[in-house]
Amino acid sequence: MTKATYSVAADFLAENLEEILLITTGRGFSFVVLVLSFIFFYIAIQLAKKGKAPKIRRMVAMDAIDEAVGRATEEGKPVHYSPGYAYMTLSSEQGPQTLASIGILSYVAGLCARFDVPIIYNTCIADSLPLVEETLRTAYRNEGKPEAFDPKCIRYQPGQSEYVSAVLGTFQRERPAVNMMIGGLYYEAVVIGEAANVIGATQIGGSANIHQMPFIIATCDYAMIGEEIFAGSAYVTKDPLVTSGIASGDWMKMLLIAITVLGAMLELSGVNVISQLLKW
Amino acid sequence: MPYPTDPLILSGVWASVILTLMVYSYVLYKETPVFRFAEHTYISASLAISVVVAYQTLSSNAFLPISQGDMTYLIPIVLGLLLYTLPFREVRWVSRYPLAFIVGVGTGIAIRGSVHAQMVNQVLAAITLPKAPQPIDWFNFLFSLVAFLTSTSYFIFTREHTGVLKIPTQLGRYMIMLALGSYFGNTILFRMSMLSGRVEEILKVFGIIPWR
Amino acid sequence: MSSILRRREIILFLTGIVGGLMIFEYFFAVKEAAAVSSTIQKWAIIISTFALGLGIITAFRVHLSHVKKRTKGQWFFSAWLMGFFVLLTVIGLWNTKFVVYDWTFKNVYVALSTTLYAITGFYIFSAAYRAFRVRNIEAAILIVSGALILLRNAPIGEAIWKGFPILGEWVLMKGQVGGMRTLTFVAAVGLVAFGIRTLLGMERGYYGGGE
Amino acid sequence: MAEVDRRVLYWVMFIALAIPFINPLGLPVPITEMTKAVYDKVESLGPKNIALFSIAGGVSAWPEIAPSMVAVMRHLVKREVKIVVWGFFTDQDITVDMITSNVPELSTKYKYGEDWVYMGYLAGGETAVAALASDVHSVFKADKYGTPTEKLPLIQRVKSAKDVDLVLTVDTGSYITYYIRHWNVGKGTPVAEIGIAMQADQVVFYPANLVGLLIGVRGGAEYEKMIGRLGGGTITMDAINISHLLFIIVIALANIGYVMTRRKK
Repeated sequence: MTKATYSVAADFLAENLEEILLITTGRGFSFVVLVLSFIFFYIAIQLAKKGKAPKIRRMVAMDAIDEAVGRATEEGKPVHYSPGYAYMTLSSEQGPQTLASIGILSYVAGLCARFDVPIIYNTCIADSLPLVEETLRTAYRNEGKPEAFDPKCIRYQPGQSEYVSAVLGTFQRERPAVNMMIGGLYYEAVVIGEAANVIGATQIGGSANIHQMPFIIATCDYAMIGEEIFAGSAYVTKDPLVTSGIASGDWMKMLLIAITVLGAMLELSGVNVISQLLKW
Repeated sequence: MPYPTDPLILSGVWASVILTLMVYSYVLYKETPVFRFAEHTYISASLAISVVVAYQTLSSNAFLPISQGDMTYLIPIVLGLLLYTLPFREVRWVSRYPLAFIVGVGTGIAIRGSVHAQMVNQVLAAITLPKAPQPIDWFNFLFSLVAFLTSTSYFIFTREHTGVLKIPTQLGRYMIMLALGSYFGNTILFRMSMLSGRVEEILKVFGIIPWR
Repeated sequence: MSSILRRREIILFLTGIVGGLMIFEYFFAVKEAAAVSSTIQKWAIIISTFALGLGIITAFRVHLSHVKKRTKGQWFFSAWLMGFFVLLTVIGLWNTKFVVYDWTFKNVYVALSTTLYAITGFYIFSAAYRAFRVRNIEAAILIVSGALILLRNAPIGEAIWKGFPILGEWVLMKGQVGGMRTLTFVAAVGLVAFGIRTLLGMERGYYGGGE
Repeated sequence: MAEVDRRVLYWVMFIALAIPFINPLGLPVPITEMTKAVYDKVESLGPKNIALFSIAGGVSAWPEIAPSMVAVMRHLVKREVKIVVWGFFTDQDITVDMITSNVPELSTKYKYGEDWVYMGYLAGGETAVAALASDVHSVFKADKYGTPTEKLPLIQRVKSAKDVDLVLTVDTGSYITYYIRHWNVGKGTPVAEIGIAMQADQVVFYPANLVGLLIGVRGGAEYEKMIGRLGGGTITMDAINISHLLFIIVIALANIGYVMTRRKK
């Protein structure tokens, strides 16, 4: 093949890639990354099945939950839990954070059931209510106290600011010893966080919403930043299948770090292969 | 503009300012029946408005297509009604079908958007060289690049942050703090203009500053 | 039949299929997939709208019990909440232009939404007071970066010293970019891993582990 | 010193914010590059050009974004640029009313349908923005008031993103990224943003794809100064000055207190 035909063929491929592969222009490499995420996850699970499950470094915020619930037990005060605004539905891109939050809730509710600490759950996400109720009910049943579950501990508010005002009221009226806010938090993070500081509650907060991270760190005693909330339920249940998800995420980070380093070096030497690939 | 005289508008602006002060009494004083009244009135009104908006959403998004003969919209309506099996123990499991559906939609949307915008595009932006660079631009480019790499290393979960990772993760923490401080500062601007908006409204209604 | 439909695998499979379709549509230029995905999203909005009823049941469960038990300091407010809700809903469904509904919408609902949105202004102040203390190097960086942005955003910064806005502009435009990029990036990595577990039916946390 | 009753802080802030409204300080507002870039871009447009004014922010964010919206709209009208308005927030009609009452030229100098047009509300987020980029007419069949698009000469000219000379997206969320992805990267349309302050941190990710950005009420105040017509943004800037100064003072005091209590220990 001469150089000319090669370049004609390459041009043809480049121009018609969308028709040939049907991949939307500009999203090709993203698709590769997604497929790789699946493959990494599969490999990590296979390793876990062979007993080579990766260890996760300690997550201080998750370790703090037991202690916090213990404190509520001693003081005889309730635990307050809420998942944030999260666009008020599971069907938005905030949905996974709400699910992750409910995963952590199931652990917290189990502790509350065991030590007979009342739990208050405030939310404005209507379509998560069935999952929340089921999670709480199951947690109480697993502790052998199904009759102790009171569905009235779930409080629904019809919107974000409504939820903020209700939480403010709840704090002063019922004085929880612990405040946990984990999920798709928005402006409520700083309001709820400071209002909980006023009543001296121990606070554990977490969100993958970058814009709220400074406030979670500022107001909470223990903060889960970014992806830590997705790792939370895996961390407490010590489920090897799920910890492998965290390992595969780590591999993805390392891969993309490597691409960044390589790409930057190539760009600096005038070769733009990587940036072209990323734009594919 | 002059101070409003229309009784409907006048009662409205006074009601909104009084309710505002009732809410701020929580912050400036403490939780009292005054705050409780504002809180419950607000939630009550909002619940009602949510029902009305929900009804309007359903009319235009579901009932209208059905009346035009598009029967596929019966499917989400049936799925939506299945949620109401929740209070009944024997059939409660049925409510998982609509949930499984919306969880699928939310998860799908979240994944697809974030791979592209938050992962691949960020790597691309990190390695994009400055255009028409001055020496200071090269410094900025390298600074951002190093900040990105080191702070990402802080988020490696399966390695303890010792040995080779010790210095990068420490540097990474500093870079994250730089970013969070900047975000904090900008949020303050936003919140202060919101709060000053309310203060201005209060002053206006009380006639302390002219209506405009 | 019901024993099959009750199986968790079937339900989880539905999540996987729906999620998979949303992903497929995004990456592949197939017109039919785009149409199906747009329909599915509309359906999801409709289903979520129905969930509001569950919210109202949940709220009434709490407030009815307060009224029944005559909870001190609360039952009266619960009764007011439910009564006003019924009144306003009936009016709103009948005619949203009716003066009572329209007046409440503007002067109670919109006004209080803005009020609560703005309440952050107070709390962010005390949060800054608490958080911005030089406990260690990290905190020092946070404070310096935040303060430079404050002095950039408010013209008073330039009035104090000409250098503040220049430094603030650098933090905003250059300094913070790398760290912010990382936060964006790692949140997505965690989300994708979690999403994959959800779609493959391996993330059971949110099902409470129950049947 | 280290632990003050929070309510003292809240009262100080509440009163401090009121002072500049009663007794304005009028500190000058220096112009930043991002704002000037937006101004220069609008200044370069004329009666032949079409600007899109996209509203993706609610009434509750008015104190932050309304000054910029009004100032930019006044500038567009002064340059006689044709304006297409649409939005993604359910309460945006109130916002459009606010703009038209502050920019009376829209009803006097401008002819509705030919010089400016309001297409109404659209649901669907990013999907909708992407659809509009390639085909406006398949998304909008009529304007807000039910007039079919065939009878609106201006919207007849706007078939896709390619027919728009500048996108101004008013934004309290992520719409700026949608416009960058689908209008700028996809079709090459210049995009500028009227945003809340926090967006600055994320928008600077895309320096090459953005004309400029009005950062919150500060951006609005700068723009008011540039068009030579002071308004709400400039008034609020005094409150911003006072409150930001308070923040600096309080942080300094807190740290002095902190260092002193540590010494005692």
